[in-house]
Amino acid sequence: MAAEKMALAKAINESLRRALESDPKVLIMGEDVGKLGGVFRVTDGLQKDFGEDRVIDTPLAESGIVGTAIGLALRGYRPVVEIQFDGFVFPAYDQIVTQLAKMHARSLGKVKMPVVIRIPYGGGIGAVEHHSESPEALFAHVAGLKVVSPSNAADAYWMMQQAIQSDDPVIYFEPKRRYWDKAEVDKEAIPGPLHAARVVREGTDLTLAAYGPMVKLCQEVADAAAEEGRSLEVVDLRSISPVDFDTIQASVEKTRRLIVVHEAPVFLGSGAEIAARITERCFYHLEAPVLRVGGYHAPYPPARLEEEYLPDLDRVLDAVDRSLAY
Amino acid sequence: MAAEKMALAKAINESLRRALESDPKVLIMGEDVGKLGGVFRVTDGLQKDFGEDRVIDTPLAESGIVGTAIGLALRGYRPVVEIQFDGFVFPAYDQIVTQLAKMHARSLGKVKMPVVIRIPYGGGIGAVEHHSESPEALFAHVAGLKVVSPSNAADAYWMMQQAIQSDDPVIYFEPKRRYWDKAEVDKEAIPGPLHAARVVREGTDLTLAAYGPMVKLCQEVADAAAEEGRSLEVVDLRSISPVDFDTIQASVEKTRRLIVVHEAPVFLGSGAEIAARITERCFYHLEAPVLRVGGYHAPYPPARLEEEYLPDLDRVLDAVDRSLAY
Amino acid sequence: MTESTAARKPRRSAGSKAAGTTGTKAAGTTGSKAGTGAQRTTSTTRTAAQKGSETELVQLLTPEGERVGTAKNSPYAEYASYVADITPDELRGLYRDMVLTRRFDAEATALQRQGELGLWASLLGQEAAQIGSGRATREDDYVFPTYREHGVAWCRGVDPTNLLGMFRGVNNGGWDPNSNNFHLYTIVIGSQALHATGYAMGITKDGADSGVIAYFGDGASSQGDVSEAFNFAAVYNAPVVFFCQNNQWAISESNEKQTRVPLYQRAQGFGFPGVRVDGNDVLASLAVTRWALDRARRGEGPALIEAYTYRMGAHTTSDDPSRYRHDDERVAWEAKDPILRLRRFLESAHHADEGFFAELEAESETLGKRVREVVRAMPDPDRFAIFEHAYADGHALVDEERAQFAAYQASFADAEGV
Amino acid sequence: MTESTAARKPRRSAGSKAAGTTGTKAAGTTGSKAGTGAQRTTSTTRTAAQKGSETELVQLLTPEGERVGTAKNSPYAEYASYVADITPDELRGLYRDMVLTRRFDAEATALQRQGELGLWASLLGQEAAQIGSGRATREDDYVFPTYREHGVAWCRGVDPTNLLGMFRGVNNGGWDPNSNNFHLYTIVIGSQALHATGYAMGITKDGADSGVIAYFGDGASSQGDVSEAFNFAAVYNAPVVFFCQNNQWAISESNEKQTRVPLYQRAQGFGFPGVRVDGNDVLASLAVTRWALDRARRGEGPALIEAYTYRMGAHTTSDDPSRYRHDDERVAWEAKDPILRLRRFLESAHHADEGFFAELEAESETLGKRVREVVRAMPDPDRFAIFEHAYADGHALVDEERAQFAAYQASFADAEGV
Ligand SMILES: Cc1ncc(C[n+]2csc(CCOP(=O)(O)OP(=O)(O)O)c2C)c(N)n1
Ligand SMILES: Cc1ncc(C[n+]2csc(CCOP(=O)(O)OP(=O)(O)O)c2C)c(N)n1
Ligand SMILES: [Mg+2]
Ligand SMILES: [Mg+2]
Repeated sequence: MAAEKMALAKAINESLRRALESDPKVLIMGEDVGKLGGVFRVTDGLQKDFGEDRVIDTPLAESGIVGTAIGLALRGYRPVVEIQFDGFVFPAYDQIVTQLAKMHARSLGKVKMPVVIRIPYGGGIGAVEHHSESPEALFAHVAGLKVVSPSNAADAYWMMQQAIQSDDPVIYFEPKRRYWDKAEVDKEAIPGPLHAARVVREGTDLTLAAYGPMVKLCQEVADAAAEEGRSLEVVDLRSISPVDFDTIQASVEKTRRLIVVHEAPVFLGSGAEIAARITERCFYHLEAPVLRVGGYHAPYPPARLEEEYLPDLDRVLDAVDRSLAY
Repeated sequence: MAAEKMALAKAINESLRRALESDPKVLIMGEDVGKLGGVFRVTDGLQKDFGEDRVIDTPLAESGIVGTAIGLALRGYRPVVEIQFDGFVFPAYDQIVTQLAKMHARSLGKVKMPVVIRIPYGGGIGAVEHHSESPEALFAHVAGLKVVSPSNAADAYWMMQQAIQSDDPVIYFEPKRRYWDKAEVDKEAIPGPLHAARVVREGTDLTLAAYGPMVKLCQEVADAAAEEGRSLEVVDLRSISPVDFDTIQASVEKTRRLIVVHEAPVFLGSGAEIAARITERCFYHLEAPVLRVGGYHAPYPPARLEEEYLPDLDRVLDAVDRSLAY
Repeated sequence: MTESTAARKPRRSAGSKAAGTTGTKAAGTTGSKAGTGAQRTTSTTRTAAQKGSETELVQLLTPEGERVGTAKNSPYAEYASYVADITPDELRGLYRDMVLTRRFDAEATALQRQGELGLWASLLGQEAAQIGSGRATREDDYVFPTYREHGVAWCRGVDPTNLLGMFRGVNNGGWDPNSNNFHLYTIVIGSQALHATGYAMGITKDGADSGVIAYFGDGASSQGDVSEAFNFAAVYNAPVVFFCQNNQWAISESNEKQTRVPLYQRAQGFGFPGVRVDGNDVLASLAVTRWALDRARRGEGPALIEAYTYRMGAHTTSDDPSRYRHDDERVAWEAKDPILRLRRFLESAHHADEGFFAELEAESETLGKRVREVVRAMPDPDRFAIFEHAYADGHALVDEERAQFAAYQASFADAEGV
Repeated sequence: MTESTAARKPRRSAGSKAAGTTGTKAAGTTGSKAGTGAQRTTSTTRTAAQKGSETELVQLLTPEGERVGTAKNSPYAEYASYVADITPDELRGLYRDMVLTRRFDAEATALQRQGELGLWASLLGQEAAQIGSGRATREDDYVFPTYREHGVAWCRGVDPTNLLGMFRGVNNGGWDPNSNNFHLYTIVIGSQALHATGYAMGITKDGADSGVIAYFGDGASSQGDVSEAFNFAAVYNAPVVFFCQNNQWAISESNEKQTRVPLYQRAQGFGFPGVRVDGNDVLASLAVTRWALDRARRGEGPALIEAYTYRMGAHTTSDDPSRYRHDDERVAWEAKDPILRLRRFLESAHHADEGFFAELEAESETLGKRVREVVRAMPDPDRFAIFEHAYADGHALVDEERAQFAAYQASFADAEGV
């Protein structure tokens, strides 16, 4: 077995390294991705080994980064773009939504857009404004994009490989508060499809669905609930667009109850779509409405309040109680 | 009675005129809003009467327009910004999401942001790419913004008055394919709250909820269904953030069935949130899952296909059949 | 021309109107030099922007059809050298390109009137800027157009009828960009400037020696994306030529609403040269673009060309220019017509005879006829095309919705008993 | 300094390295003049960008503490005139401002180390640029900072402890911008340049004669928003001064990654003057900013000031500059320290005695102590603050969620039997 224990950030780093090694068309672009290795060191050492032509420190202009990445993709490159923090993707939003997402359809399939946009996202690290947001729904609503988020190092490694190999643009949300969490990564394992959800814990009483940073929380919730004699199933969605509804549906048909957990605001967050669609699919199975635990409809608060804002063990357990009370 | 029959575009024009007349701090800004009166003539004649200092043709830069509008608001002005078409709001998205929406909270309430952003939106006019989109969910998910869309001339008039008077930023989506639809506008009526939904047709068998351009369609659907002996209630949401869930809930508790109709893609469209929340609120009342009729998860198609893409009478009636079949 | 009060009027009337000629230059090293005064700078640059006087233009063919600028001591000699040995045959070729492009354009406008197209964006008046620059490109160069570059498309060998699909509403521009190295039309103003820059960065990485040309309008120059493209191109020394057709109008807004100084000057602040060329002069447009592409291919980085021209018609067929501009402006520009001046030259230099013109007239007719026929025969797309190319590798939600759509369609077939 | 290979290397080695001195200027009217050649232009501008030589700076006080540039024939005489009659008292005031600002900054850094702040963005080394420009503002002027303008805040009379809230994580910058006409810190790079421009447009509309100053960094200059702000300011002739502190670094990226030419030149392409000033020279910074604000207030429109300075410390307390720059660079800049040079001048001119310096030292200590105490006593915000200011006029969803939140909180109280 080639498995090796490593932190999530390191797993992405190694995955990028592998891509740079195996395909000369792969490029890394972004602010401070070179000598600094990115503010989270995800690109650490890559410029040193692959040169400034392939690991490119760009001007401080996100629209420019994504716009030139589109041009490079048109020329046959496969750029992997880093956005430094979630809150700084918006200057690039126009290029992502009106150009990157639509180019393939606009050209009737003649042009491919193999661009990966890496976005460290989410809260829990005590940062200042714009450094803790979860804007994934704003991308998932947009056709032409694929949106994924790994929850652990092994997925981080493999999903990055798959994202880079995809001929569609992939928005790759990195759970920044889990960057330092370690897990076994088997670099020779043959991974399942990029967009498949995975049942990470089996249970019979209720299903918790989450992705990225909230998967770990949901596992902790399941542990806590088990102590109270409740058997929770945890589904790691892994992909936010598309969502693997079949896997959720199978789980809900068994447990008859579903709670979706994400850091993003509940209102029009991914949980809304999951609730709506699973309710359609499982109308006669559900014993309680699909509940959602997430951020509030307010700007992400200052760091000293983020624990109040973010879903935590108690809030999810509270939702579990409410669901089971139906 | 001061009621007067006028087209929806004209009603907005008159409402803007009234605002310019009554408050010297109100400004109109945008591309071609001056002599041309905007590509839809919504600002027709305003520059002539109020001058170039108050009705401002701006450089072709949406981020610049919204960014300077923010600065003008900080100086005490109340800018009403026109984005020429739905698909061109994205260059301004960063300013809207990271600045306009958050400034009030960031300043702990010290700074108000009375900025209205007018966006002609939606399809059905046979236009080229980027001219027919419905991006409202991308704004409704963002805290700090209010999002509204009138369905008729009277609402268009009054909701614009209220939007301009609001100390919060309001994204005002104008149903462009209804610009030429006429209705009575009573300029002396005292309107209800900006965010209240309205039951525009009473019924007992099923509720249709819609806003903007789809309200008229839903009324036609109700007519057609009535011929088949089905009594549909139609709710005009008017506001997309916040949504008036109380009014929808009251309707659904009566009809026990709900279909949400919008042009925007169904996946993570406003209907997702309405479905999720109404299911929570009315879990024991619903006899069928909340259904949604909207656009597909694909880039808005070329004009010759838009009739296939957009909700129409048949598609909504089909959903009515499906709902009633539960 | 319309003038923006807001832009013109100093908040205090005194002092800021003194004349001067060194305006922007004074700011060249450390701002306007002490003593020469800031006030001068302001009013000067303003004046320059408003005049855009002929003398600033690179011109090689006058409106009267006279070849100029060829003298060794001409300020434009370097550009002129790029067309010094142009042959009569090539000149006739340029003329033919312009005439056929104009004819195609007129046909498209007519087809819109007849309801065959939903919209048309005419290039009338901009033929020289487009044919001159388009003919300067090499086969391995890559072109990023906006939505009005029908003449450039012609030069790249794109079948003109391919351009009509998006205006008819059957696709969003579905030609293969790589067949002719002519990218799709881009409607979101300014976006393509960054794509062009990225593409050019890729050329550099490949060690290739082709160039890229990005088209955009005077209005587009205001977009942040265009400035970012200028900066990326400069920083990476990318082989990209920015070709701004300043046709004086962005829909209803004249130049003064977009910029305080002539647009070609924008380049300088990013560290590469900018040139204003007479965009109604096909020779000058050809020469300056060859110069710019040549230096780009040699690894000397980007350049900005401002082709000073005029949108003779409406912005698009949906537009009504009488609401914002006077007809005499158009009339004045008609005297500088790009086709007429080359014809005058061809005739006076005896480079073309009656037979040539007659033959071209016939060719024009044939082209018009073909365009009409092709457009009228253009089928509506299959309804499933909605889902067809949303993704390259597939997407479960699209599959699900396509299946629902198919079932829904089938329900009609059932109902109709098919 | 780190150099970008991508930016430097021409794709073909030949031809593009010839020397020259007229670079950008050649492009001034219609691109580089024919004959003088494009190759020259390229390599020249490049060289200028890399050198950023001292001679281009407006300097009125040398690192050795000598007052210069006051001679009538000095190229900087006009700027110098703005500080010609500065009094010893005022000079001591500037010195005091810089010393106290630095002390405050050091205290904040220490507080971060002690865990009292989550983060700190130090202004170490940039005191002269900030105090000089800040002291040039009038009470009715308006300041739009980025996140590092602690010295400017000081000049505006903002209580320095107010700046610490966002770095401690108790708010997002909750001072009242209108109390001192000092806007909130803005983290999204470049955004505030547009706000400043809009605000300045409003001043014009009001017929007022105050000015606006917008701060941003060298990195920020690359953002499209900053270019759009330049253009709007020029088109509307808005009374805004763009003050770019070029501290040589944008986190780990040196100037060459951002721009091909010195940043002050950017202004010219938009039609207003740009000046590079020695940002470690408080007198020159004061003079040039006074000049720029003065002309703005007179209705002469925007100006760009590039204050050439150095970020002596890390980007923020989270940063580790040893990963990307050599220590000798910082050492070299230490010789140009802004505080030291004014002290030298004050001493040699006998404008300040030991007593002054001793008193200031004591004042510094008191300030440090007060800052420490205030920060440590800063309470965490009430948890309901999450919902407090999301909207000015209320929002039903916020009300609903606040109520749910309250009920949820109350459930603990119940559980705990409170
Ligand atoms: C981002 C964006 N905003 C607005 C528009 C609407 N629009 C289409 S063309 C146009 C004017 C463009 O003017 P210019 O760049 O001078 O090009 P021209 O049409 O004159 O060739 C505008 C405002 C758009 N297409 N994209
Ligand atoms: C839009 C955006 N992108 C990225 C960042 C992350 N970031 C914070 S500071 C910084 C560098 C800024 O450099 P500069 O403008 O030179 O200012 P300085 O920090 O040197 O004062 C970056 C990239 C940000 N805050 N905003
Ligand atoms: Mg134009
Ligand atoms: Mg910097």
